Amino acid sequence: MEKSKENLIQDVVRRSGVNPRKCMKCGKCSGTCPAYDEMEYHPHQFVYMIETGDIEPLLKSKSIYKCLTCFACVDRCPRGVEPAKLIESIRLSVIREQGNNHLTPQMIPELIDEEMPQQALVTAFRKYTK
Amino acid sequence: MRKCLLQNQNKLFDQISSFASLYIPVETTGGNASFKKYEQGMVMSDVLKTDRSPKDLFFPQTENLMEFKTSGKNIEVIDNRKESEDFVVFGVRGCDVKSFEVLDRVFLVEPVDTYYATRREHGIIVSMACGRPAETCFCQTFGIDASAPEGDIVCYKTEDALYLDAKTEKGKNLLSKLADVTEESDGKEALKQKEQIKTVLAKLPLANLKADSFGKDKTKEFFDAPEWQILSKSCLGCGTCTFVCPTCQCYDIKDFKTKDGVQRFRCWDSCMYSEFTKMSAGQPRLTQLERFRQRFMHKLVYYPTNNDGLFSCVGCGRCISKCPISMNIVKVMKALGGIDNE
Amino acid sequence: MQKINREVLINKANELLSNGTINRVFGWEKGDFSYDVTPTIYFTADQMNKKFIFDDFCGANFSKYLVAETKKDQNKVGVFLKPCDTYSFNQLLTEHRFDKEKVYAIGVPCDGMVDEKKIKAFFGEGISSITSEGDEIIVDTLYDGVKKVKKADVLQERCQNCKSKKHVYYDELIGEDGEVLDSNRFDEVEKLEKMTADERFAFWQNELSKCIRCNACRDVCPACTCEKCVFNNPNSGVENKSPANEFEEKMFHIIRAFHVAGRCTDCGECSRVCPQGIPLHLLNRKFIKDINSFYGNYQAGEQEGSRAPLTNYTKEDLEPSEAVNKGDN
Amino acid sequence: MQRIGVFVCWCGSNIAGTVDVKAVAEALKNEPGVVHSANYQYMCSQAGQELIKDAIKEHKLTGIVVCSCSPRMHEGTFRKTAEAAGLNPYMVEIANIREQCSWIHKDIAEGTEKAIVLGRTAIAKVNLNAPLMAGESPVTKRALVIGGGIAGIQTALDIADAGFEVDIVETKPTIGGKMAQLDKTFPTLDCAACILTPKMVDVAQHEKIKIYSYSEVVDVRGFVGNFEVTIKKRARFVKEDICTGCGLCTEKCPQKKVPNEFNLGMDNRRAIYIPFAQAVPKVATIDPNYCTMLKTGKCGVCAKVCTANAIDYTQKDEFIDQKYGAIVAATGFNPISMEKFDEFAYSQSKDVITSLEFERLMNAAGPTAGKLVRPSDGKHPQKIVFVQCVGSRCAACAEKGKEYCSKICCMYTAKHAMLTRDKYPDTDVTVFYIDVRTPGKNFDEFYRRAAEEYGVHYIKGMVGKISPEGDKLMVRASDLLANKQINMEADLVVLAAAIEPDKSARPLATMLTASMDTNDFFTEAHPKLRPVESPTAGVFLSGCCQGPKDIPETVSQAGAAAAKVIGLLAKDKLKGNPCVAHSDEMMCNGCSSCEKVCPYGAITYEDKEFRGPNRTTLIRRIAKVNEAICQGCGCCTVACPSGAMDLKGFASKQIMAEVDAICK
Amino acid sequence: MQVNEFKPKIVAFCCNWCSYAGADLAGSNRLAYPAEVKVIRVPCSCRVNPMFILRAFQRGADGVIICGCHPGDCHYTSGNYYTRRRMALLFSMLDYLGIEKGRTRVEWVSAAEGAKFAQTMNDFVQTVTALGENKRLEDLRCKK
Repeated sequence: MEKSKENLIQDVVRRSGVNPRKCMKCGKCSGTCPAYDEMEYHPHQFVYMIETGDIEPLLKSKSIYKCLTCFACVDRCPRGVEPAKLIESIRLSVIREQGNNHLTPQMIPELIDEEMPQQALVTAFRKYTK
Repeated sequence: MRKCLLQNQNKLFDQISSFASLYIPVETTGGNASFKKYEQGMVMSDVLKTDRSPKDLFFPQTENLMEFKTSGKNIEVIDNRKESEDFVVFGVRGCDVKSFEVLDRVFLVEPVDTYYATRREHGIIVSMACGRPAETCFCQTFGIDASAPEGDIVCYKTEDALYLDAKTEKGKNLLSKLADVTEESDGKEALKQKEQIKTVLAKLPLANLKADSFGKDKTKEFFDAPEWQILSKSCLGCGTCTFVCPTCQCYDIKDFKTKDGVQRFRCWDSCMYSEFTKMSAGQPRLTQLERFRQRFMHKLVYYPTNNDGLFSCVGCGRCISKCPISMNIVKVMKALGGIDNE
Repeated sequence: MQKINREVLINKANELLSNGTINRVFGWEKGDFSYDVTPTIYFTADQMNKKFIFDDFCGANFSKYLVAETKKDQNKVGVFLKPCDTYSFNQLLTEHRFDKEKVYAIGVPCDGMVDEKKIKAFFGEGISSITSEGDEIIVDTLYDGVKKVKKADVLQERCQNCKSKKHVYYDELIGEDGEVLDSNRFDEVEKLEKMTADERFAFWQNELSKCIRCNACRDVCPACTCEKCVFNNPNSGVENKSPANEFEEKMFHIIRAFHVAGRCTDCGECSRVCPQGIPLHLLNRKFIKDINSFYGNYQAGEQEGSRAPLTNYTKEDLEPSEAVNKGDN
Repeated sequence: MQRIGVFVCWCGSNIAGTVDVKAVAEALKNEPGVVHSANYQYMCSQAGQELIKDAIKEHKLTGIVVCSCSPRMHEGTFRKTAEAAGLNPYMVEIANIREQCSWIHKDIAEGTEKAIVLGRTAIAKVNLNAPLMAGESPVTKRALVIGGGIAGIQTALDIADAGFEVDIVETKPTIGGKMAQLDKTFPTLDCAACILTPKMVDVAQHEKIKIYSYSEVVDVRGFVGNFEVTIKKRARFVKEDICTGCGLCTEKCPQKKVPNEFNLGMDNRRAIYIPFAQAVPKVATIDPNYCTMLKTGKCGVCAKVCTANAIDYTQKDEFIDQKYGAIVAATGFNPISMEKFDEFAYSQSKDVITSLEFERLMNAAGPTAGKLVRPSDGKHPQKIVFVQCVGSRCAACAEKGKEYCSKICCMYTAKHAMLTRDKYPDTDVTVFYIDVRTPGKNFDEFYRRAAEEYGVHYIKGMVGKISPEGDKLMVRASDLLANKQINMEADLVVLAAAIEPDKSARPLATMLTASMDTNDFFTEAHPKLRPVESPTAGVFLSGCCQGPKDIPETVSQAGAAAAKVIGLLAKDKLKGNPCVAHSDEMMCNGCSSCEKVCPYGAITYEDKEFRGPNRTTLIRRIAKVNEAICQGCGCCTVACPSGAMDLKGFASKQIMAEVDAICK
Repeated sequence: MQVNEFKPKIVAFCCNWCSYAGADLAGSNRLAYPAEVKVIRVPCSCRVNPMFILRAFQRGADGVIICGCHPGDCHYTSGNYYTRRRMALLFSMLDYLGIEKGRTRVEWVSAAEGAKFAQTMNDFVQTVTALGENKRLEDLRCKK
């Protein structure tokens, strides 16, 4: 169990290309995040929790779907940590599990409204579905 | 005259090498050959000219002369010359055979160079007529007949056999030891080949090159010739011509510090080098023009002056094919002799 | 397009000589055979008309001659430079070996020089004449009549692996300039690198044992322009005149290659002139290949004034231990 | 042939315990050149040294080998011993048979054998030693200080007080530097001008100090003790010696719209100006970029009003050559540009300012006469946000920020927050920080006072974005401790911009051949033990050009640099290290390889006439080593392809002889 | 008769400021390393000419090691950076010629690293001992 958790973290880190140890805990990522209030765990926490090995709460948290991948945190991080890539990587390790697609075609009709751009749907599928 | 079928050639070599060291020309890389000590199975090359001449076997590029051993503050002198054994050099071309006459006149006159003398005494030369002379050959210019070389034994190679003809006591002696791998022959085939070679020789591009205007006592005529200026212009001052030349005989004596002493050895030197004959006042020939002139004047004038008109060039043509910038004695002779390559 | 032949070059030289731009010009001179072309210097167009040649055997590079020649007087010297010669020329300028103001460089095109040794390897000794026709070389032999061979097959090694047809320096260019080429010049080096150490040792032992220390490689090398070579200098501690043993054979070539490392333009003259046929370019190319892979691509002579890799560094350079282990992966 | 004496030391039992010293002395007797061999308990003792001296005289020794401890320990001792006995000190070689033999080997046979080899090696070297004489060069007793900020001022004053001439070169029209722009100084809160301006006056009045203001160094030649410097004195179109600094011209000049750089462009000055009231030298300067007279030839108001006739529109740049013995770099710093930090809206809103701008806003002599107002509308800000570490500790993008900590921002931000709350208690002040770093005397107390007594809100977390909304600024940040995102309105935002070395430092370093790090800070000769010296002899470092520093640190470093300069200038002659490179001009190709690897710029080239063959003359380019600059590393000797370059004391032949002796 | 155990000859070039001091420190701390190692003091590792290395092999050395300050710590600011380039190229060339790569080494040893110096020398002697006598770059004359 411990072993597999470690492997999972390694996978997440490797896939993202992020080195969480570069973080100096300034919080600029969270200070800049437009989806902050939607999130249970915030960008800096993602980095910190991965660094300390506390990945399970993140896997279970809805926060991984709240990140808009706007990359504001990536752009502004003074240490080049790139939290969004880390969040993306964690999300991928969740939705790549069997039956873990976060968005199914059946869910689409109820989501559609006048305002919703096509592009958003396509992007959402790419992000939330295996 | 003895005959040895080509299929028995290696038997012949094995036989010789059973009682003496044997050196034969062996092909190294495409079209190149050099004399190597025979070992069973080696193939004799037909390449006309070895890269280096057989001079090496009598006057090697480096040769130990003596050693000094030091212990504490004492010095002991050790003469490391060994009693030399007989050796045979097989396949020496006519020009190269002639080169030994040139070297002998330097090394075997007083004071005799005992290192060279010992080797000459023990060395047996089996010469080889030139089946296919090349365009760079000009031995005829110096009166050498490639169809009838000198040597202890003269050899003709035809399509199926070697024909061996002993010319000296040493040669006869050697040939007598090879009776079981050779058979008696009338030598007609050899004679036929000799004639063939003669016709080819007459057709060579340098066949008409004459050395008549050079020779004994011509120093004043050529020393200040204006041609030297332009001829020497491109000379790089390397020693290629010297080191492939069968007649160049200059050497330097040097000391090498060994572990507990000094090894005194000699090594070839070249008059083309800026460091040649460096004396307390430096090298007397200050520019390449002077060094260049020295080499050719020596071959064509100085040596003949001191040696009854004998030129110290044998027309082997090695310098023609080896000079990095393709300057050579033929070009020098033509330029000084007023022959323009239109 | 105008055909660049001997006449065009003579006319150009004549023009420069007569308008006073130069008072002498380095050029090639034909020899007794088809292939024994000699570098020389011409003072008049008349001399050139008689002896000048521009053909497949004009491999000699005049750059090195300029070091001594430009010091002689205040006049300008003309020189014909093939693309690869211009690299040597530039490298010598970089090292302040002569003043470019005293030279007028005429860039001439080159489609590769023929190696007569290769022709002889094909047809043996006894070559009466060699002419070229398109991409074929016609050889008249003494013994086997007229023979033909593809020019590409008898090009000099350095021309088969030509690195550049581009002139990196000239005052005037005759014909059109070419491009820097992608060559396979490191293939042979790579082949050696892939061998085991024992095989490599045997290979070099065999090659270097042929050395007669005639110094042709050094004396023709445009990078070897030292006032006094360490091998001629009794005070250097390595002076010697002949390879007394295997060690000295190796030492000469290692030191020589090291001394030109980062300065060698890979002109290939060393291998061309070696009377013993030692592939000396494989030593120099090893350094060039290493320099490229360790410190980034660098072509000596490409740019006048460039800083040679051995007189330069970065703080992130690889360690010597990494350098020797690089080939192991 | 040398006459060598060998002296084998027992070092009590340190050596004699594992090395048979008598056997060593006996064995070495037979080495070439050795005429005397002895052993003694303590060679370094008075008696041991006497023994050596006596032997030198008695045996007419020309060289000695001491087999003893490391040369790093007693080489100097034995050199002095030899010198006292009339032998050249560089004819001494040490065979290290203690640290590198007796102490690491236990077996006596093994230790003895190795000691003999080491002795033999040293003998082989001494056989090739030649007496060396340290070159001497005179010292020009004048120092140059480049930069007239507090660092330069302090250095200059200290040097001048010791009695040496000092010149200060300052690019601005006045000395004073950044400190002159500051309002108060932490942690004492005394007024910057009050403590700086008296020093500026001291400088102006000091008979040993000459100020070249509005000037720059354009060329440096020479070497330690003997620098030759060209100073370009830019034309200020006012005769410095005549101008009284009355300021009348600066009031009458019709060109009023020139951004005032002293106030960071927050107000305007005239085309003729005196940067500030206490400027030194207090003379006017015409800004040629704005002066109508200089641009169009029509105006001349200043000339008309000047009662002293000091205006000279025809003035030209002047080049002054001066010799110096030592040079101090004190080029200082600048805040980095905020243009690239879009997220903080610096270029979008006038109410986002840098800390240095804030200093000017708070300064009684500043654009607002010390009234803290918003630059946009002149209103008093109710809520002020300070953002720390803007561009500092920024490893992500070298284009944008700096990887290092700028060191001073924590403290000045605390100062600003405190001063604001002190002057305007109704203002709400928030500081966003990553860490608060206060390692200085009374620093942490100061910071705590800001938080505790003055009620400054310190929030751990970085500001992510600032967006102007109406006349307010929306500040979005994270509060890491509360784990929440903050969206707060502010009236004024102050960015603690990172500091970087002045742009003039890089070209200056090139001229001085002084090394720099990747951030363009000057490198010190040793980071711990020689922090105020550049590796280039005779060049010293003062203030922020070496790294971020606060004022007290700058002043102490300035004093330290001055002490080093005084130490140098106090000498009449400099004795060089005789183990320097030397080029054999007969062999030199002039190829410049050596010059390229020389870390000190000690190698130059000259064209020299040589006798060629046959009575010709050849001109060749050859290398010359300046022995006063060369430090003797020997890098050039390997770069030299012809072997023309060699190193005295460590000559190729000597090293090869050592190799031979070891491998025997 | 007893078979003589092979003891390699090792030449160590040490820069005066770091590695030579490191060697001294190893001595002061009595950290043993084989007596086969003999140190030559040079001002800086950049003083070491490839010719010296070949000379050592010629004269009978079985291994040559160059020690200098760590990159960035050179007393002369940049000397060891040049050493690093020169030796990287030289060693690569020696390897290319088939000379055993274990016979040459560059190691950065600071004045504080006495233990590293001893460790390095122990390790190097071990490597060279395993390689045996230097045959590929030997000059038999120097053994007489």
